[in-house]
Amino acid sequence: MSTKAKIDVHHVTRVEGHGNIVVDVDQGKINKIEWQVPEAPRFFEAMVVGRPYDEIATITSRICGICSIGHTFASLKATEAAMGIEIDEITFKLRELLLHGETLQSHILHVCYLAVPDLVRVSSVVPLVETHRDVVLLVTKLHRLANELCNVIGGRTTHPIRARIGQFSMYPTKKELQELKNRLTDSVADLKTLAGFVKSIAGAIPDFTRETEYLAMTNKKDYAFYDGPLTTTDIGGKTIPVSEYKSVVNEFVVPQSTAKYGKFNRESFMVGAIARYNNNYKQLTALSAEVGQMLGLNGVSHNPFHNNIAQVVESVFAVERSIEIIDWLLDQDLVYRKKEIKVKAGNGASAVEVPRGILFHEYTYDDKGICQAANCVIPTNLNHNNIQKDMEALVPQFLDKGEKELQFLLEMLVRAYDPCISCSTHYLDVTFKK
Amino acid sequence: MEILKISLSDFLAHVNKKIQAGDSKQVGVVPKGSHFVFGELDEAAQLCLDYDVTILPPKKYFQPQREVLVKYAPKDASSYAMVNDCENLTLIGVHPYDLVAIHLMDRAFSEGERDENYMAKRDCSVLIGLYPTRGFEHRFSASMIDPQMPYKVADLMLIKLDDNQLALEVVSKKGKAYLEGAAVAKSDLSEAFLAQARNKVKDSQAFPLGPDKSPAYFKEKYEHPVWEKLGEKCYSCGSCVFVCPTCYCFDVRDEVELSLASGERVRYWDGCMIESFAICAGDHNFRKERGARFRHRVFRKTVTLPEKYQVMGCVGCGRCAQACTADIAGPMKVIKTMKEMN
Amino acid sequence: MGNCQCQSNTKGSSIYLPEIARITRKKLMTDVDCFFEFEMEKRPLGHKYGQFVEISIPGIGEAPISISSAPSSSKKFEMVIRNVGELTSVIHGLNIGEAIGVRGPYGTTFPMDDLKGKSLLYITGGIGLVPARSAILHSLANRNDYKDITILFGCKDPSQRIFVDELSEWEKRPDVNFLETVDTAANSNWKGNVGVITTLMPKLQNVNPDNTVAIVVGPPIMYKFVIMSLHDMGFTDDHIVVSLERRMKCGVGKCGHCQINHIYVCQDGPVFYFSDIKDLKEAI
Amino acid sequence: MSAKPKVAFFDFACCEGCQLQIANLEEDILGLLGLVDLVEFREVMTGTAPEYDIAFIEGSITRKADEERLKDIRNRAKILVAYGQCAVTGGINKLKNLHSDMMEVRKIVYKDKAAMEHLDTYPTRAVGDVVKVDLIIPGCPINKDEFVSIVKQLALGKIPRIPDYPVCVECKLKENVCRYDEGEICLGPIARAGCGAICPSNGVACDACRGTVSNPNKQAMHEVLAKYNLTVDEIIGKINIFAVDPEVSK
Ligand SMILES: Cc1cc2nc3c(=O)[nH]c(=O)nc-3n(C[C@H](O)[C@H](O)[C@H](O)COP(=O)(O)OP(=O)(O)OC[C@H]3O[C@@H](n4cnc5c(N)ncnc54)[C@H](O)[C@@H]3O)c2cc1C
Ligand code: SF4
Ligand code: SF4
Ligand code: SF4
Repeated sequence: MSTKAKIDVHHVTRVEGHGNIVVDVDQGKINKIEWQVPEAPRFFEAMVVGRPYDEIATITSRICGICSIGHTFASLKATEAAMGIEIDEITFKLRELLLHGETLQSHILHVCYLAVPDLVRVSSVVPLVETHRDVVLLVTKLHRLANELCNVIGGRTTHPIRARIGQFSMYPTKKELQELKNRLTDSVADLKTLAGFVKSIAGAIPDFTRETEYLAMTNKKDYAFYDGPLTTTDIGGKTIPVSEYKSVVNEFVVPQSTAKYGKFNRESFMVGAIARYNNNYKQLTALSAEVGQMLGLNGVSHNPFHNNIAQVVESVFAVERSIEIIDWLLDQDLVYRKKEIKVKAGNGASAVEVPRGILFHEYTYDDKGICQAANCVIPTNLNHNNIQKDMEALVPQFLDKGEKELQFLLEMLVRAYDPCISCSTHYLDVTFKK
Repeated sequence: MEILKISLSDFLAHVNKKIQAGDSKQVGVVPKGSHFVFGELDEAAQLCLDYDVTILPPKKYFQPQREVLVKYAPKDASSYAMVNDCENLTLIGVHPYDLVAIHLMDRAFSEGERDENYMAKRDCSVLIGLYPTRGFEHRFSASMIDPQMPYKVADLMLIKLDDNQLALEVVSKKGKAYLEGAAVAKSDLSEAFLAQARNKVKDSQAFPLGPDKSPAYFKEKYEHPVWEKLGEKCYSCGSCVFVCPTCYCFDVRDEVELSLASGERVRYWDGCMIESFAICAGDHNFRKERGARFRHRVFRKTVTLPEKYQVMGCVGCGRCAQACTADIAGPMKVIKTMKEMN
Repeated sequence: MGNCQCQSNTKGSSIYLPEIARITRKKLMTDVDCFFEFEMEKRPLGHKYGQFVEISIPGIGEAPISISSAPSSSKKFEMVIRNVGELTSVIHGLNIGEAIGVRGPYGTTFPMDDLKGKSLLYITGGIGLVPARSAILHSLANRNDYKDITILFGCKDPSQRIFVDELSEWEKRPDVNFLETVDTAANSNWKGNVGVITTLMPKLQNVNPDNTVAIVVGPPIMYKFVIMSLHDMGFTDDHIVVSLERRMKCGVGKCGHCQINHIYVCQDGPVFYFSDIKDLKEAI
Repeated sequence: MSAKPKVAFFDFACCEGCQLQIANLEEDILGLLGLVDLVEFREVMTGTAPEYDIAFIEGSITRKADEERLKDIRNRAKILVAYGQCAVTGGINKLKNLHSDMMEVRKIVYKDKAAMEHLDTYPTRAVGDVVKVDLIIPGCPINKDEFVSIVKQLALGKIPRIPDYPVCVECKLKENVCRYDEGEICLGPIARAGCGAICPSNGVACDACRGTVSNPNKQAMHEVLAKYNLTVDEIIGKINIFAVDPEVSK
């Protein structure tokens, strides 16, 4: 039995942004287990101070390219909350639709390009082009569809153009929507094939559980992504308004680490697909729930590696909901009229569920609409504490597998969280201990 | 020339028949936001016969923005093969100034070395003209075009009589053929009545010089400070040349497929207002100054083309004046500024 | 687009379709200039002195290049290509037997027929010698058609000299007055003249400007100074012939790139009597 | 370049939206993999290489340690391409530099913890401010078609050129209604094209996310913006979201 492990993974691969893993176990004694984030901080909250309200979303969208749609909506919603701006139903539905596009795009990318190679035990998606060409082509087809959804609704796949304060700058045509709907409808079969493929390799998912608190948005109508108050698996169906987000996320700095951590009712919590699933799985559509069951998800799961499975489930959900929304939009009069925005002083906070979990923006404006203060809380940040705690639980449990396997499992764990470390508004730097 | 009448609804019904027949693409004026463009019609109801001006002129159908001239296998010169894509096309609602511009383009592309890529597209087009029913603040075409010249290229001319009635001038055989099966009736309208109907809208401004006087007048102004004065404000953004119905300069670029197995030599729109347009080897730019480029463009309209074709190179559509964000491009603005400076 | 019953009767042809020529000889003349002999695949090129062709490589692009050989009925023709960019660098890398595309010949010619009985003064700078050579070779081959022949050639430094064998041949010929200079001769064993090309002009004796025509070809900056000197020597503008260079995309008077006022260099030029273009501010 | 060029991707401070554009090429990635030999790309693969024919750099430089890493990449790369506006001009990250004092910036985000040593940051620098750059691909994010076209040209041995004319060119080709006609202020007349005028084509004014053309008519732009009653500060603010030529913002 192995009692020794010295792991130092400098810049974990196949994650967005930079993260390091340091483990030092000697004679079965754990000297150090550390998840570090050396990403360069970018100081977005400082960048937006002093800038006019209509530039803020353009800037904060650049916090993260992968979640740029979610950041844009969080930003627009916070500004709208600060100025008391209401959006109409078409805008609401278009935003939901666009967010589903991002969820699908990001989940497909993450599950297939970044996580599946772990389950197949290869270094990247590139060798899969040879060995699993059909699957790769299927994945690129789904990914392309998701991107085209974002393109048709948002005007661009990344950093959406049409999403503006209080409105969209342009509507899709009904022809485009119809075309999109047809392709989404066709893609359901592809998603099923993909789920079948994931099932065939799901045996490689590590058997590891650690109970923790799961934080997500929720609402009565739907499996929540765009709107709703907060809830967690520890507060028994109660909800907390978004305006009180600070009392939930409780960002704090810990001496042994570098990123701001979050905790609520326990020493850590988790956000993301599995957190949404654990809180809201009863609201899934029939097909997405069925895919979950097929892949071994039956209600609350405490296995962080199941996050990838929840992503597959949410991909199916995103497609089904998108079709419904498009049906609704096709019945509307989609003639575009520009709306005037009335600038007001105020403070507003917002939340949106982005692929990696719940995201918060908060701004304060003066009466000219100049931003006075900003706060952005990024889901990957919220998860760091939980990654650390998972690692602390995982290392002793799998130590006997040997250093190499342990390192592989730890990297795989990080990737299962789909951390988007470039969303680095709040990262502290690491001093490398070696 | 045969003159017919048709009700607007019968005309649209006829266009619908053409759309359904599918043997010729039906293109007409359609709204785009607060403006208008030429676009393919899915149904005749989209057609707008009451517009001020389109953002781009109809030249985009005969000299497309991107047009493949030659295809090949990269680096294998024996693989060169010509490409000449054209399709049957009907353009509905072309104003007289745009027809004159097409006439000018026809001459430029057919005289000297005949450009079949352009001419084939023209040969398979049917042009249905339309006398304007709406004024446009920047238009001054009445002073720029000979009223007979549109008939050199039009196949049919539409005159809107009222909200429901159109008069139809049958100019060519192609025009006659287009009307086959349409619910037309012989016209009982007097020429005086028609003349009035044709000229319902008047321009609010007039260019003072015709093709006979303009070249000499402007050549004398070659050194005039107006070029530098207006040029100073120019962004070199090329909007004025791209929207101009008589600008046809182009660039040619080689493009290859991602596999590098096949490629195309492609013609793109280009324009003399763009800074790099006259750059030569050694990075020598023969029209480096904004003012020089500005003058070159105006001279093309007022000197070069009139000398070559005895037709003004500007048809007075006013598009450039509208497109120019610096508010300098319109030929009327040049004349006015020159006068103010004297 | 299969449904076009286009009326166009000449649709089967295209002025943009290149013909094929193959490299039959190739020799590097300087670090950037390479001499090429090409052979047309199907027909003689049939060019005249001073004309150019659009040469091309599929996937890279097209560029106008002067024909350097004298007119002939053979399928062969010569060029010198300077490696300045995309196309020219790729052509430099081609081997004997490889093919390029050719369109042309295009453009106006040196008026060698009209100049019969006159004296000729060639003033050439750098690869300006290349197009001028087609006329020089013609006038030397038909030496009796012309009176005095003077050739001036200047380039940046001795390493930039092209057609060196021919230069020394001309130098030796008793019936040709050949003068040569380099702008700078540092780090070389150059024994000849040093200075820009206009420094050669005062050395010309017995040039009768009334019966001599100057043929001037060189880089853009050369023209201004050479023409000033020619004026000083008493040349009138209708006794000066120049060849201009512009960016060209089509070579057939459509694309607009080479246009100077009403003149298209590709069709109205590249060869002009200076009297025809002296009022065009952007010409020189 | 006869054999397949060895290509690597690196990122510094950025949102990684540009490399996402590469992921978004979908099937075309397979085509690109036929043209080049991908040897290093941390986000998609495990693996490194000692040297590269082409190194694509995304993101801007904000710390000494990153500067060293970049210099090391430069030493090992034949051609270094700065892609994405963060790399080309510093992009959005340069907004930070508008604050005169970096400690100020740190305080806004980290409050009382701002002085902690590992929060060190220096004014954002573009890749070209630190090492020699052979080619830029501007844009926030990059235009993936332009990216593919540039890789193709490099593979063919061509010298890729990016457009040096204003966005209005492409905007007119798209036949858009000009934002000025809608009473909005658009930076299209000085912004560098290559995006296909994507913002005006979606009903939004251009923010000059690809920087400006090399010879923008600043004076004319200022006159036009002043006509819209913008103060000099507002004009500067408007023009420099994406860290364009600071001269233009004067
Ligand atoms: C009538 C005529 C005769 C000629 N005869 C000869 C001859 O005999 N021999 C000869 O060697 N050359 C000759 N030339 C010149 C030759 O055509 C040019 O050098 C041609 O540009 C070479 O093409 P290329 O693709 O290699 O260069 P390119 O890649 O086109 O580059 C050429 C130059 O243009 C610049 N450039 C290109 N595109 C742009 C752009 N978009 N923006 C800014 N700058 C740009 C480059 O920096 C470079 O300086 C002649 C030209 C003419 C008009
Ligand atoms: S539209 Fe106006 S600013 Fe643009 S190039 Fe023409 S004259 Fe210059
Ligand atoms: S110059 Fe202006 S007004 Fe004249 S035809 Fe061209 S775009 Fe129309
Ligand atoms: S919208 Fe902007 S980019 Fe387009 S033409 Fe107008 S100013 Fe230029």
